[in-house]
Amino acid sequence: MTVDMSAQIGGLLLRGPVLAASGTFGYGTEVPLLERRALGGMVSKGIFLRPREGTPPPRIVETPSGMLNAIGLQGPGVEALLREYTPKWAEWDFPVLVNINGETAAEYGELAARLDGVPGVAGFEINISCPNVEQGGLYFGNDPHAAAAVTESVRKRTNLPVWVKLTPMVSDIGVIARAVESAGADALCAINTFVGMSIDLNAYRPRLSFRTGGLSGPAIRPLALHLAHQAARAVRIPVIGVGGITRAEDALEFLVAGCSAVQVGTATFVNPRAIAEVHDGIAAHLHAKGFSSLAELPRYLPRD
Amino acid sequence: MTVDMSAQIGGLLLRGPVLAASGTFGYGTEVPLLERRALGGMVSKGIFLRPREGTPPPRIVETPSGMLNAIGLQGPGVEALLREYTPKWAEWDFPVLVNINGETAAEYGELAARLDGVPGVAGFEINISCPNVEQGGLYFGNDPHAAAAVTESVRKRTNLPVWVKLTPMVSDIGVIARAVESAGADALCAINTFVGMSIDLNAYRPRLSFRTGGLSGPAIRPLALHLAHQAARAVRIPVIGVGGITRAEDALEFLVAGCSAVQVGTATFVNPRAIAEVHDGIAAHLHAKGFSSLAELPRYLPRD
Amino acid sequence: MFVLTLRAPQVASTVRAGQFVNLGWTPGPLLRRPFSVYRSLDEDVEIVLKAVGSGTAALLAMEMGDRVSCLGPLGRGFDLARAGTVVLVSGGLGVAPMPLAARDARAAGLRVTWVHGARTADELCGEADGDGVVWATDDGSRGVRGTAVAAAPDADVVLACGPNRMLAAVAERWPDAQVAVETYMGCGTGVCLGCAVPLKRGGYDRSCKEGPVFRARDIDCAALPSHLPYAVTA
Amino acid sequence: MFVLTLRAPQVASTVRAGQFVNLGWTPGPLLRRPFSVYRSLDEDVEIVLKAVGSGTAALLAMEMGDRVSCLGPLGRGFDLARAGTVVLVSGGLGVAPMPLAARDARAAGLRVTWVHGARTADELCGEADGDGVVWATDDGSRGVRGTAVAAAPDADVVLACGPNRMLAAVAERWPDAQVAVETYMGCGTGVCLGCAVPLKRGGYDRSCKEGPVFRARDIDCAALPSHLPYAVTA
Ligand SMILES: Cc1cc2nc3c(=O)[nH]c(=O)nc-3n(C[C@H](O)[C@H](O)[C@H](O)COP(=O)(O)OP(=O)(O)OC[C@H]3O[C@@H](n4cnc5c(N)ncnc54)[C@H](O)[C@@H]3O)c2cc1C
Ligand SMILES: Cc1cc2nc3c(=O)[nH]c(=O)nc-3n(C[C@H](O)[C@H](O)[C@H](O)COP(=O)(O)OP(=O)(O)OC[C@H]3O[C@@H](n4cnc5c(N)ncnc54)[C@H](O)[C@@H]3O)c2cc1C
Ligand SMILES: Cc1cc2nc3c(=O)[nH]c(=O)nc-3n(C[C@H](O)[C@H](O)[C@H](O)COP(=O)(O)O)c2cc1C
Ligand SMILES: Cc1cc2nc3c(=O)[nH]c(=O)nc-3n(C[C@H](O)[C@H](O)[C@H](O)COP(=O)(O)O)c2cc1C
Ligand code: FES
Ligand code: FES
Repeated sequence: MTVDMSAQIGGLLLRGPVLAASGTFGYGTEVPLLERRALGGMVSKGIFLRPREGTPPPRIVETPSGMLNAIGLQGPGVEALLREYTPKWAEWDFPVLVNINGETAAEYGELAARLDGVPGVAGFEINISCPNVEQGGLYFGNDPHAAAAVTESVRKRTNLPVWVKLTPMVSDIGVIARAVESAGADALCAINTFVGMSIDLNAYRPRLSFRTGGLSGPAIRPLALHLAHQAARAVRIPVIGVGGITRAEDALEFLVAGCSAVQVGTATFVNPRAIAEVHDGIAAHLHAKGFSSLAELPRYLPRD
Repeated sequence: MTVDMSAQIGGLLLRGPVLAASGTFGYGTEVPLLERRALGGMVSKGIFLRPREGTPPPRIVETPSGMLNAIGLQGPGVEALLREYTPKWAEWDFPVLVNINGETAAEYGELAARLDGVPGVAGFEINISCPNVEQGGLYFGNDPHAAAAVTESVRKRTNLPVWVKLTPMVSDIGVIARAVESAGADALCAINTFVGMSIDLNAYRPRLSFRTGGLSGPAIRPLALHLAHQAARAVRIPVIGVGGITRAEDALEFLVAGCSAVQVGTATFVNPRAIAEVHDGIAAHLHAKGFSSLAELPRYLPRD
Repeated sequence: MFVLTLRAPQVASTVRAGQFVNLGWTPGPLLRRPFSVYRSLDEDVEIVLKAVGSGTAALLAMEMGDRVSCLGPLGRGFDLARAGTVVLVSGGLGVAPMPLAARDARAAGLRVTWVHGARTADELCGEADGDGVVWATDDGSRGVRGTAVAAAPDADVVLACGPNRMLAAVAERWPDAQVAVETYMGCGTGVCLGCAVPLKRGGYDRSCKEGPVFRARDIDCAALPSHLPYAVTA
Repeated sequence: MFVLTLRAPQVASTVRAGQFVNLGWTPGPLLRRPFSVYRSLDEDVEIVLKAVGSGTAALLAMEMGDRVSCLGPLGRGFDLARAGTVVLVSGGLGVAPMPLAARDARAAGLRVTWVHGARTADELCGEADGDGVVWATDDGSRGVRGTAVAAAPDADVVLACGPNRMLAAVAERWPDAQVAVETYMGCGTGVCLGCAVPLKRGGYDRSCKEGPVFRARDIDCAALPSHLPYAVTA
């Protein structure tokens, strides 16, 4: 069974349309990589210029078909990233994008400049949407001007592919999508986690020390699918779908809805083979339907 | 075990804090009312001035821990409501609020005027947030001015309690909450369904004929809880929490998060006794913790 | 096609042909799953099903003694207040409501003829305790080659259940026929309006309340969702 | 306190004391549940658990032959590269990692003393295959009245597992003790950073990677979530 699974996305040619989502795959070095043939690419854990401690525990709570997380973008900072991880990435046979974060538009730009041209860094995913950081995160993602400003400041400092990861917490995702597209984004990722809460009935306070957390997992899939579809309808650049993808059928829904690739996150916590199963299941579906390439999959993308 | 479960909400004294959510309890006449003692009140299916056909099937899809619905506010219109249902409501021992809808602010007002003073109508829940109607719905709920305009036009035409049901599809629910509070709302309901989608991989098109639907059920609970909490922090009027409540513990999370009452929707589809179980479970928790009334339950409501 | 037996005395004693039960269990899917009552024997009711998705797969994986919550009997069944002859036309799983229909019809003094249709012989249901039985298969592997509708005799009362295309053919030939329709259901009790059945005169009825049995001529078969698993696999 | 046996040859043959397995099953909760390996016997590993919530309740409801997905062995176990004496101090469920610790300690030539602590006698674990055993209960219903820590003798190596308050007491008396810590876990494999253990020197380590075994003096017991079910019920 030979189906062409390659996907051309925002300046990168991926061998497959299934990537590992930021923050759910660490730096790719924590777990022995099973079946990497199925891994189209990986987005590293969100990083800032400087090291960040992250939030106190508890950092996660389970919810129906989902989980809340408030990690607070814990990370070693860019210098440690360059020391410890990028040299390893340079030897891998799939692209690694760095999920970059900042508290000002300029900081995003600096971070991109510092990483630009470094072997092992294949591109950037701008996180304007992490709901766990009081400054930055939410703010950039909700305001088209702020979102565009961040995108420009990164665009100016690198020729590598620039993907922008959108937040779902907006009333019209199309507005933000168009704003970052015209600011020079090569692709969009939709979406990041939804802000949620859970209350401890013993302590009568939030379970998460940060009070709120980002909801991920199958629970959000129908919402993520809608937002990815809306984003895809709003722009001409490729959209990478992310949110609750667990099985190949889930990924296929995003692809049919107009996405060019997908990311798998929370599902990998439960099933270390999730990415391979999703990849192989997509290929099997295409084959069963008589398509010889991913590109032939029918898309439902009314532009009205 | 005698715990005072009564709740004073936006001009109504409820014998208990658990209400039936709009659209999930019909007009209260479809099902024989088991254990009505536990029913604090009921909100009727959303109604317009004129009859509405609703959307073609399929209207519902199941999702992980949730369901999408696109009913399209099918309803007989206000005249049929007055003929067939309000006379029955007048004989019941719990308040019935009418969930009112319109395509212009004026229409909402007219509808309220037509129902004002009618025996059996205890108050209004303004639906500015139903995601299934192309005009109206979403638009009002996303814009503080539009939301306030609708609230005013209803407020002007009735002295009955006016509750406003908020949409989750906004970037800052506090802004809308404050806008409708100052426009004269007696209470807020948070929240209505989230817009979602599901794709049929045989037809390569959305499963719902309306394309998108509103997500309800346990999947959205952490999101609804956060939004209800944000709304409660933003206003002084009571907030009624709704979204994914299935068990007493779920309802207690909303109450602790600052809500004065809750509504149960989708859960009643699965478990006809859901409302009674939630009511009794809340009473049992209060009793176990040594509280003699709902009012004594500790609230977590930082105003910063 | 498998038969599942549920111990449900109240349902068994009150159910009428064409009515359904709504089944839920934990851990299981969020929503209940409706099933026509296939047979009822004093304390028990039977349903017949095929694995088409998550719910039916889980039900078929259950073991003797497992518990499911069973709401019912729900919906409006067949109207058999007529004298003379009745023909029961079913396609595949559409046979589900027919054994009860045969029972009630005989009780009402009607002469019963079964017409079983399916794609192939092995998809045919064995039920045959009537005054006459007709078999029809698309491939002719048993009985008449062709559709159940084509193979069926005329009668005073026609009851039908099966895929949408079959219901359309029934409406064509017998506008007065009573057809049992399947839809997705949210509540099964009339409150959610999720089970809309499109009507010829415009608007919708609720499959769980006004239905699941309708007059063939009243419903707009063309507008019935074609991709419901039951409609497809039946 | 119940013991569950899993047929898991690879884990059984490689697991070291203090390591854990991460269990998942369907239908079940979204996230896996981590459990210390209690014992390992050629092909099998055992875990010990109590029903505190959805996951443990489901595990205890399982029947012989049911399948669960078992990831492991995970985490860094106890360091037993020392000669002399070892004391195993456990509170309630905290006994979980100790049988393997006793095994490995004896293999390393250490003299093993058990110190079992619990609220009452019936919450005590029976394990006693050591060179010495001490019992301690809060109510004095068995052995010494008081905490396991107070009842324990000194030793060259101290291993401890139990509620947060006990870990604090351990750190107080034996800064060099090795303590096994529980947290909520997302992945169990080091990628999600959900299992943060607060450190005295500031910042966090991962319970699933650098842990679950830490030097008592390194972790900030006061900042450990106090309301984790395991910490409370242990
Ligand atoms: C009144 C009535 C009586 C019935 N009687 C019987 C009976 O006697 N025997 C019987 O076997 N069945 C019967 N059904 C159908 C039954 O209730 C189940 O719906 C059916 O068996 C499928 O359930 P499932 O959970 O196995 O599949 P599901 O998991 O619910 O879905 C099956 C497939 O359909 C897809 N799907 C789900 N929702 C949609 C949608 N909105 N649009 C498109 N695709 C969708 C799913 O993804 C899946 O691929 C009856 C239905 C009704 C309404
Ligand atoms: C390394 C390690 C080893 C372990 N070894 C054992 C062992 O040997 N034996 C054993 O029994 N357990 C062990 N545990 C704990 C075990 O993994 C389970 O977490 C515990 O048993 C509870 O799981 P549950 O699904 O039953 O409860 P859950 O349903 O997960 O929750 C239990 C209670 O905690 C509440 N809760 C959930 N999340 C939070 C939160 N973030 N904040 C506050 N409250 C919350 C829930 O609402 C519920 O009331 C270990 C944990 C770790 C990390
Ligand atoms: C524990 C955890 C950590 C995450 N960290 C990041 C991050 O650092 N940057 C980012 O852009 N998204 C982050 N995300 C969001 C995921 O990349 C993804 O967008 C989201 O989880 C939805 O996908 P899923 O449902 O498949 O997990 C994180 C998610 C989880 C669960
Ligand atoms: C089938 C269905 C119909 C609904 N109809 C309405 C409606 O007419 N008006 C309204 O304001 N909300 C409507 N809702 C939203 C519910 O009232 C409630 O806000 C939402 O379902 C979340 O609560 P739940 O998760 O408990 O169901 C409907 C929900 C469902 C599932
Ligand atoms: S299924 Fe809810 S009204 Fe019919
Ligand atoms: S549980 Fe994910 S890093 Fe430890």
